[in-house]
Parts: sequence; structure tokens; C-alpha cells
Amino acid sequence: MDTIHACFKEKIGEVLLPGDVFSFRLPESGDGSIKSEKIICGPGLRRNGEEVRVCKSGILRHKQPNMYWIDSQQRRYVPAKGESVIGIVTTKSGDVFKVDVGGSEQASLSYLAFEGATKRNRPNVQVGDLVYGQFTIANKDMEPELVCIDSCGRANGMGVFGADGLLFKVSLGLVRRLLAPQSEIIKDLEKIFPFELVVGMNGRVWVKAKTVQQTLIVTNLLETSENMTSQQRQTLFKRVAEGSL
Amino acid sequence: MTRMSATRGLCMRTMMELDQSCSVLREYGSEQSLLSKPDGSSTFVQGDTSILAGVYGPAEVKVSKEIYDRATVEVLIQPKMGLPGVRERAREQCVRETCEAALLLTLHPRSSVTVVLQVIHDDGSLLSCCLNAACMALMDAGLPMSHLFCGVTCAISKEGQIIIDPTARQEKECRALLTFAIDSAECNVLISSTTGSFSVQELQQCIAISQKASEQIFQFYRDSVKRRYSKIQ
Amino acid sequence: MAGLELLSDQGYRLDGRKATELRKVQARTSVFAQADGSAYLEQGNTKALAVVYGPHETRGSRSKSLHDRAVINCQFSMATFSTAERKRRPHGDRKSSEMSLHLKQTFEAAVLTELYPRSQIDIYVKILQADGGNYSACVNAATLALVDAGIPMRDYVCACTAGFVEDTPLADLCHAEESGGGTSLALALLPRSGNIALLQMDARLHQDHLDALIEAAMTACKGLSKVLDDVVRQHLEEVSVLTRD
Amino acid sequence: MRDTPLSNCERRFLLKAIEEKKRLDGRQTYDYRNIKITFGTDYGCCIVELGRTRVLCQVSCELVPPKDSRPTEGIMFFNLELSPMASPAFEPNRQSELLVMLNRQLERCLRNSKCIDTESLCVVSGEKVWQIRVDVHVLNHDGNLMDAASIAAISALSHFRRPDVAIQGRDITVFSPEERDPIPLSIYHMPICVSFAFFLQGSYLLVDPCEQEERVKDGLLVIAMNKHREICSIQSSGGIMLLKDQVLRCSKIASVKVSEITELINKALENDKKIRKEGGKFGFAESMPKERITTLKREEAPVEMADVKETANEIVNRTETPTEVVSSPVLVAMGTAQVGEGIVNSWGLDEDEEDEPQTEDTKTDDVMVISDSEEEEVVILNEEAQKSTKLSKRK
Amino acid sequence: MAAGFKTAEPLEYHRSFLKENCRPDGRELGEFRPTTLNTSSISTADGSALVKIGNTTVICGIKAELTVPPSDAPNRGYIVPNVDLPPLCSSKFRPGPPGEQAQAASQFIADVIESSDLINMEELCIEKSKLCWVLYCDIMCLDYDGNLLDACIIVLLAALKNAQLPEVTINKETDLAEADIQKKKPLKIHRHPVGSSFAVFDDSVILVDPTAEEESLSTALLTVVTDEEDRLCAVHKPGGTSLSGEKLQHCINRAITRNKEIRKLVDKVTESTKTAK
Repeated sequence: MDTIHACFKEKIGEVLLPGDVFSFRLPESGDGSIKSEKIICGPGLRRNGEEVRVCKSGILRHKQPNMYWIDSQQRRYVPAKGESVIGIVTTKSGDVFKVDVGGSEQASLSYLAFEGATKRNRPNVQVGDLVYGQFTIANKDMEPELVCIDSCGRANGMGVFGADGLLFKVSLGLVRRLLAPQSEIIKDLEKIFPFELVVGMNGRVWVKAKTVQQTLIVTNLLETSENMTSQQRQTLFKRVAEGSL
Repeated sequence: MTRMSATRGLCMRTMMELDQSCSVLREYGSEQSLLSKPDGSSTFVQGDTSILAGVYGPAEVKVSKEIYDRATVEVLIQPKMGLPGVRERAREQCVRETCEAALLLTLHPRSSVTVVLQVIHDDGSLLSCCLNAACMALMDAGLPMSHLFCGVTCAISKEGQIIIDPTARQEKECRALLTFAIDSAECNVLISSTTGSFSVQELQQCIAISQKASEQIFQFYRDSVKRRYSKIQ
Repeated sequence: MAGLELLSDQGYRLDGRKATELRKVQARTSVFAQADGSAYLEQGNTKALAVVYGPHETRGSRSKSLHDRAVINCQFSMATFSTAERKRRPHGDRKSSEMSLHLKQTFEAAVLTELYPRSQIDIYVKILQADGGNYSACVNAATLALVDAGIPMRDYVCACTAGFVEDTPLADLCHAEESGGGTSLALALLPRSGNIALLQMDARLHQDHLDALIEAAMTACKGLSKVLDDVVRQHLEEVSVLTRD
Repeated sequence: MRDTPLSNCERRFLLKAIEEKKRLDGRQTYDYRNIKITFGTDYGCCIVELGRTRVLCQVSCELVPPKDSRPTEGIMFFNLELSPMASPAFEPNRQSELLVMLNRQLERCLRNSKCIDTESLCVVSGEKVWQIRVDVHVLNHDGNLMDAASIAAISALSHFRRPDVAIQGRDITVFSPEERDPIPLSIYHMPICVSFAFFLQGSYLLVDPCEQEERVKDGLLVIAMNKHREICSIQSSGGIMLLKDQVLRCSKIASVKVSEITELINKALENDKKIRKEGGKFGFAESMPKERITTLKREEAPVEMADVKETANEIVNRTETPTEVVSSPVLVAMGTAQVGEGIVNSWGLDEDEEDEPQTEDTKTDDVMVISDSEEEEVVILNEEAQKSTKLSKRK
Repeated sequence: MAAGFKTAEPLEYHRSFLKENCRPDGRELGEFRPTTLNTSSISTADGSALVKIGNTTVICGIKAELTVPPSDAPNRGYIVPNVDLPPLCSSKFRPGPPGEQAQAASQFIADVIESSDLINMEELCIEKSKLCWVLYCDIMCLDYDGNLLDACIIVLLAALKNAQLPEVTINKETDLAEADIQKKKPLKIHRHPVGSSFAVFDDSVILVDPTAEEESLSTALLTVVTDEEDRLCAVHKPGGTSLSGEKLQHCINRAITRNKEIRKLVDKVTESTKTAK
């Protein structure tokens, strides 16, 4: 009776294109023998009556128990609530900062949404500074809103950063791979030399290593690992490690 | 130059025409994500005809063009020589409305989707090549779409022979030229743009052929996306 | 170029000047009352008028203003009667737009813009009669107008053209010499430091001659700076005599 | 659309890297990015890639009357377009400072340097000359558009061939490429622009700046040169202070770069010529990098047409055939007739009347209703109007 | 109440009618609005006509001028159609250069003229590479209420049938063209293309001859142009939702019937003007 799961499960890891359909019969109501199943459709999947349609090209992914989504190599970011991003402050107006996050609209960030900020004690933020923040409001009909504090009012790693180091852009797919717990790319990279790394869900990555040269190496390695198998990557990293040490 | 390639194509075709029931799509290919600036880009090559497409979106929209409940789609076709004219405007309208029908625009209200198509070389079937390039670029940009689309051009020669994916020379010599856009969900006709006169029978035959050809192009889309994701596990 | 001999065997040019000789320069400042600064300058038969307004608040869109320095806005135009054939578009064509851009860049280098953040300085220059060296006449006139407006600058900006005929550099070209299609170099100089604010060269010249040509133009600019200095001093004397009374 | 703003962090890092003589992509100070020149199937068409910067150039020609001041010279026209594809900051049809700068520099580099023999483009003195039009389209902006555009323009000009013409009396015959081989332009020399970006008040300079480097630069010096070490144009911009020695040093570097690039262009031209001669495959389709995973190509593919006719027939037959019965038009007045029944247009009718159902049988006396609303538009002589009514009744 | 419903939920309002297989203005789905044709409307033009389809009103004036044939086709004259949508015909058009719809319509009309062989262009040529007619067909919309393309094709056809050109000869001695204003003859019209437009509602219901409101609410538009031999001159569908071959065939069949209807209309009007003379 695993109707819905079954048709999804056989496609996990496969490449799907917009317009592909998973059709299933809805369990008839009132029939006690079929338990209503739930699946959660993530990005790239949309329910349309008795079917689920794919609307982005990419690989079908699954997470226990019942989450499915399409993993795609998009470049343009669309804000989503709860995601952490790297923004660039573009203007100060009234009591908010306008922050470029790479979406279709600038996000607003209140002066008070920083740890320890009060009406009197305003945070020291300049135009062009980088902020790491989290979306509290992000939907298609409203201006997105960022905060740099968690629900307890703590910075928790968020706020203004990046006095030095380098900011660059990669695809959203690569960012997700970097942010995955136990990311192999980062593990491999850490073996070469130590560095600081901030990764925003919006495809922006900030890197700082001991020297300019090392920062550039890390940047270039991350950019090239986009289209590499893990094997290719490891051999490349090894060569760099041997060469630079 | 063009003469040579045309004759080459012609030889190929006359051989095929002996069969009388066969027609060929020219050699075709595509490259995705080849430009660094746009959110999505692709080239589509059909024989010598070649189009480069770049897509930005969902991005900021001008206040004057903002629509409160969906994204604004703009399509620009840049000719290789001179400035765009009325013919380009008509093509832009076709491509724009096809994109509008395929994209799920209500998911990104008050934003813009801009598709820029640059003609690299015109050797026939230009509109269908524009459509194919636009579709690949939209896919590359990861914009939500309800279905894919592709373009197929058919020419009807003076003898009544249907030639699929004609070259510029064949287009010039033909009696009628029909371009269709076919959707991937039901294989129905999204766009029909014709010149010259033809019978009802011929129209329906061309539609049927285009639907057949579209299957190959959709398979090509799938193969190229598969190839692209082949290194990610 | 074939018909005309630009440099005679005796070393004289078309208008009887020696190779390094400048045309006669006459100038007056404060020619208009309503402007903050103005100047009229004749360099041979080339006549230019420059008017300066500002520094004042930025006009038009707010977004143009810079938070750390003043914006310089230049507009170059040529009177419809200034050339042999009537000019249909006094400004707005490619050449005039480029000239405006060059003037802007020249004065951005010379004016101490950082003293006036969030403000704007307008420089309007008009060529009344064109006989070669339009750019240099404009720069020289605008410099006088800026001095007249009391806007602080690093130094005078002096500009002059130079050409190259039969291995000899010619200073300060007139229209006949320019239109022949030979080499023509326009240079704006801050004479005291020897810094070049703008350099532009047209038509072919062998690399080995570049040094000599630039040197000739620089010498000519230095010569011009003396003339400009005299004009300013004379004007100040006149004014101070008047105010003393 | 707005371009992504430059953060203070990037600015500081870039300047620091420049001070340490390091560049983002690992290049040395005087290194160019990879240059790739590919020619299209048309003559005079090429794409130049300079790193990730990409431009397309097409040369075309047309017979036009010459300029009054130069009756025996052909006309060179340059137009560079910043396609909105190249960067979100580029708006269509806007004269930005960058656009003016690039167009003028291109004109100066290629027209004022007299690299093309314009007199050979004259067909009939004072009446017809060739106008050579050079269209440059920027497809992707990753810095140093000037150099890419100049390389593309001179490559395309060298590749271009114009149709041959014959003059007989006052008639000019233009031959198609099949009739007579087209003729290449006579090019005296090949000027190429080399851009130098200056940083930190002119104390550091870089060749071929990428877009990020351009965004933190103080100023730019563009030197156009040919391989004979002749300078064709110099242009400084951006309000920087230069010293004479810097200019001379740049001109020395430029001469080295120019000879390298010229060689590259010549090699590409020769290669293209060779392939054309041998009848091999050429054009952009051939230059697609097949080894990339983002690229896929398909050979010519037959489309099965066997059952197409049956399908078409089936569709045509399945639907009902058009009716032969057609409602006849009604002549309202001389030169005016109407077809169709049901509602009447709302002209001259009150709102209330509109709601009333129309039940008249049109074929007989609909005329009265119509003529009521039409009479103002069409002047009808009474006599004729009656005649026309009769006519319609007879039908 | 109904008016309020119509303004607030125009789509729902239309759907409720379509459910009953009729339309808000009382028509059936496959029914055209009454079409009125008047010719010789403008005496200063060489040929003119006015067409009304329901409220949609277009007028066409043809001006013939003598010119040199284009160098790439020295034995042919040419026709320059232009569709103007001035702000007076609807609030949705703005003054200024022609908008996208007007440009697309002009291009479509030009394509129809070219595809249908309406007029043999060679007959417009008077002397090879020297002199030919150019017909400027300016079509102006006076009231816009949908279905512009159908109206444009009818008005163009009627105006061309109405047009009279003076006889022109080239004087051998002076090499100048001489027009004989007294001797005027009509143009030879080879084909009679007639268009039928359709609107697709909610991806499924097909309406014929849509009004402006129906056009704006529909998901796709289709125009089929046929000639008297039931051949197709254009099947123009500039995007929108997709249609199957069968649906398209239905539309074509409707268009063929419409062609007969309009041909009779045009013939009748032409006949009436002839008899008047």
C-alpha cells in the first residue's frame, strides 16, 4: 500500500526535468484500510490535484522519512524563511538597512536586530559591509526581512563580519553540498591548510586563510569543485597540498 | 561557404528523399551555463543556425512593468547586424508568450524574468532555434516551469514534399514554411507561425511530424541535463 | 595630407609659427555675473567659454550623490556656427558625449572633490569657434572658471595638443594641421607635479617617437600654465585694486 | 536591473592582493587571460573569448552614396552594443558612459588609424561606395571589453569578404558569391587595444583587468598599437594621475602584447582558411567544446514519417466537415452590407436596450434596425436605399 | 449585482456563462458578432473600406504611389501595410511609437499578403527596374473590442477590391511617367483570404471572435486565415496554452465556413457599388 512512496522511491537519484509527473491515486476517504500517507514536497516539486509535477531540472533527493526535493544547480537565489545568507549592506534608510542578498528584492534589516543593539546603542554598520543573517520573513508577496540575532537575542555567529578575507559566488547547488553535515569537500580542503569559511544559502561564500595566496587557492579550489567527481577533486587537492607545502 | 554547407545538406537530403517517407533533423547540439553573468544561459545549434540565450530572473523589476500577482517576462531578440525591427518584435512576442505559458510566474510576483536571445548565425529554422535555446536557458536558470517546450520548423517544397528543419536555402525555395512550438506534457501545439499557403492535410501532417520530432528534442534535453548532473552524486 | 606641407624646409608651419611655438592665448575670467565662476579663452582662433556652478546640492536623482566626495558634472557643446559646416546637433552625439566625459575625468583628477561630500560641481563649456585643439581650449577655460569660482584644486590643469611631422614634434596644432589625419596628441597636465590628468592620441606614430611627442606637449602645457597664471594674477590685482578703494 | 554591489571586503582584499602582486585567477601582472577566436560560417563573423568575457562581431557591407567631403572614399561604421545579456547593469537602448567610451575608442582605434584602405571601397566616385558596417555585441561582461572588442573587430574585418562588382556605364552589377569569388578588404595594419588598469593612485598597474579588478581601479589607460610598434591611439580615462615614464613603460608592454595577439589572430585566420579550402567542417557549431559535461551534440537524426499521413487524415476526418450552409449577407445601403445575426453593436443604443434579447430574424427585416444606427455614418440617398432593400429581399 | 460580479471576478463571471455554453453578450461559442462592411468610405484614398465586427471598427485607406522597384526584385511592385492602434480606440493604448501589438499586427498582415498571393506583385510593376506601384495600406483601428486581426484582413481585402489605379505609361521621348487620371481600372485580386480568430478559455473552451475582454482573460489566441479554395494562408498562434491537432482542425473548419460568409459579404458590397455606377 506504499503507492506514493513507491513511485518516488524508484526515481531517487535520477535526473528529472520540468513536466515530469508522479501520478497517484488519492486514498479514498472513508476507507479505513488505507492509511493516509504524507509526503513533503520540497523545492522543485509541486502538487497539482492527483499528481506531483516536477518544475525544475535536477536530481530527485530523499530524506527520511518522507521528504523529497529536486537538487538543482541554480544560480539565482530566492529567499526562504529560516535560511542564513550573506548580505551586502547597500543603504541606510530610517531605522533599517537595505541588504542585497542576490534575490529579486533587497531585504531589510532593522538596526535593532543585532545583539545588544538598542535605540541608543546603534550597531556600527557601514554601506558595503557584509552581514550574516537569517530570514524571519521571506515569502513571495512581502519584502524579505533579515535579522542578525536568534530567538534568544544572541548573535549566535550572525552579524557584521569580513574585515578581510574574500567573498565570491558559487552555484546554489554547491552551497548546499558545502553546508551538508560532514561535507566531503570541506573535509578534503581542511587537510591542505587551515582557513575560516562562511557559507550563505544564497550562493555567497567568504573565505579567509593565513595569507592572500592561500585565500586565493581555497577560493579557486572551491570554484572548480563545482563540476568534479569526488575522485577528481581528491587528486587535485592532493596535488595542491603537495605543491604548496 | 554557406553554399558549400548547403549543398552538403542537400546531398544528404536527396539521399533520404529517395525513401519519400523520411526527413532528417540537422545535426544539433547545445551548451548550457556557458556565460558567467546571466542566471542561466545556453547556445542551441541546428546545423549552421545558432542562437545564444541568456536569462536573468527572478530579478528586480522596474516599477512601471511590475505586475502584482506574477512575474513580468521580457524577451529580447538581438539581430546580428543592425537594430531589431518589426520582424524581431513579432518573434519576440511568440517566444515571450510561449515562455509565459511554460513558466510558473505566479510563484515570483513583482519580479522580472528577462530572456535575451542573440542570433549568432541564421541558416534557416531561426524561430524554432530561438525557442529551443530559450527553453534550455530557462532550465539552466532553474526557473519553475510546468512543462518544457521546443520548436520545430517544417517547409513544404513546391512539389509538396515536407522538409523538416530546413536550411535558409530550402526556406527560400519552399512554398510554405510552418513553425510550431510543442509542449512536453501533451505534445500539443503552443505556437503556430506560418507563411505561404498550404492545405489542411499538409498542416496536419506537419503537426504530426513536428510532434514526432519534438520527442527527439525532448529526449535531447533530458540527455543533456543528465550529462550535466553526471558528476554529482 | 599630401597637398599641404605642414612644415617647410625652413622649419616654419602653415601659420608661420616655429615647431614648438604656441598660438596666442588671450583669456579673461569673471565674464558673467550670475555664474559662480566663468572664463573666456582664445587659443589662436579657437574660442571657448566656460561656466562653473557650485559646489551645490546634488540635483536630480539622489542616488547620484557620493557620500565621500563631490560629483563633477560636465557638459560640452559646440555652437552651431562654430565650424565650417553648420553643426546640426550642438551636443549629445558620440563625439560631444565623449568630450564631456573626458572633461569630467580630467577635473575629477584635479579638483579636491573630497572636500565637498554629497555635493555637485557643474562645468559647462561651449566652443564658439573651432580651429583645432578644442579639448585643450576647453580644459584651459574651465580651469580659469574653476579658479574664478574659488574651488580648490591640486594645481592648474593645462592642456595642449602636439603633432608629429617629419620627426619633429609640433606644439599646439591648428585645425588645418589636425584635419590632415596626422598624429595628434592631447594632453592635460598638472604642471607642478608633472602628473598627466588625461592623455589621448590619434593616428599612427612609431613607439620610439612617443617620448619626444609627450615631452613636447608637456613643455607646451607648462608654457600655457604661465599664461593662465598671469591671467589669474592680473584679474586678482584688478579686483583687489577695486576692493581697496 | 541592478548589478550586485561590491562589498568593502572584496575591495580591501583585491587591493591587498594587487599590492602583493597576486591576482584572483593566479595570473601575473602583465598576463592576458586565455584568448580564443572562432569564426562563423559567414565571412566577417567571429566570437572572441577573453577569459569569461565574450564578444561577437559581424562585418557587413552595403552600397551607399559617399559623404560629400570624401567622394572617393568608402565609409566605415562602427557600432558596439552592450547587450543586456552581458550584465544585469546594461539596459537596452541606453547611452551610458561606458558605451560612449567603447564606441569612440573603437572608432579611433580602427578608423582614425587608417588601417583599412577606404579608397579601394569606392565603386563610382561621388555616387556609390561601400559602407562597411562593424557590429560588435558584448555577450558576457567579465572586464576588459575594449581589448576583446578591438580583437574581435580587426579579426572580423580581416576575415570579411565583400561581393565583387562590375561597372558598365551607369549600371552596377553586384555578383553573388556563386558567380564571382568575394573580395577581402585591403588591410594595411592591425591595430589592437591593450588596456592597463591603475590602482592606488597609479602606483600599481595590471594588464587585462577582469570585472572585479575594474571595479576597484582608479583609472584606465588604453593603448592601441600594431605589430610594427606603431601607436594608433592612446586614451587615458578615469581621472588618474599618470607620469610620462608610466606611459612609456605601458607602451613597451603593449608592443609585446600586441605582437602576441596579432600572431594569434593570424593563426586563427589561417586555420579557418585552411579548413575552408579543404572543405572541412567550420563555424561555431564545430567549436563547441564537446568534452564539457554541459555540452551535448546529436548527429543528424531521421524523423519517422511513415504513419504521419494516416494520423493527419484521421484528424481531418474525425472532425466534422465545414457546413456548406452559410448565412447570406444583407445589403444595408449602397456599398454597405452586414453579415451575422444576434446582437447588434452598442453604438447609438442605450444601456437598457442592450439587455433586451434580440429576436429579429435577420434575413428579412434586420435592415431597419441597422439602418437606424448606421444612417449617420453612411450618407444614403433615399431612392437608392429603397432599391437596396428590394435587392436584399430578392435574395 | 451582475455588474459588480463582472468587475470583481471577471474570469468567474465568464466561466459561469461558458458553463451554459453561451457568452455574456448572448452569443454562442461558435458565433461571430455581426460584421458590417462599407466601401469607398474615404474619397481621398485610392481605395478604402470600413469594417465593423461588433464594436470593433477598423478603417483602411489605400494610397498608391509611383516609385522605383527594389533592386532585388526589379519586376515587382510592393505593398506596405501598416496597422495603427491609436489611443483613441482603447484606453489600453498609449500615444507614441507603435506598441508591440500594433507592430505584431502589421507584420502579420504583411505575412498574409505575402502568403496568400492576394495580388500578383508583378502586375504592380509598370516598367522593369524603372517604375512600379507601391500601395500604402494604412489600417487604423477606430474602436477596439477584440478580434483586430480578422477585421484588418477583411478591411484590407475590401479596400484592395475597391481600389482604382490610373493607367500609367512611360513617355518614350521624355522618359517621364504619364498618368491618365480618366482611365482608372481596379486591381486584380487573385485570392480572397479571410481570417477567423479564436480564444482559448481555461485551456479547454474555444470561443470564436473574442471581444477585448475575452481576449484579455483567455489563455491563448489563434487566428486561421483561409482562401476560397479552402487552403490555409496562415495559422497564427503566438503562444499561450497548447492546442491539440483535433482542436485546431475544429477551428479550421469553422474558419472555412466563415470564409464563405465573408466572401459573399464582400462580393455583395462590391456588386452593389458596381450596379450603382
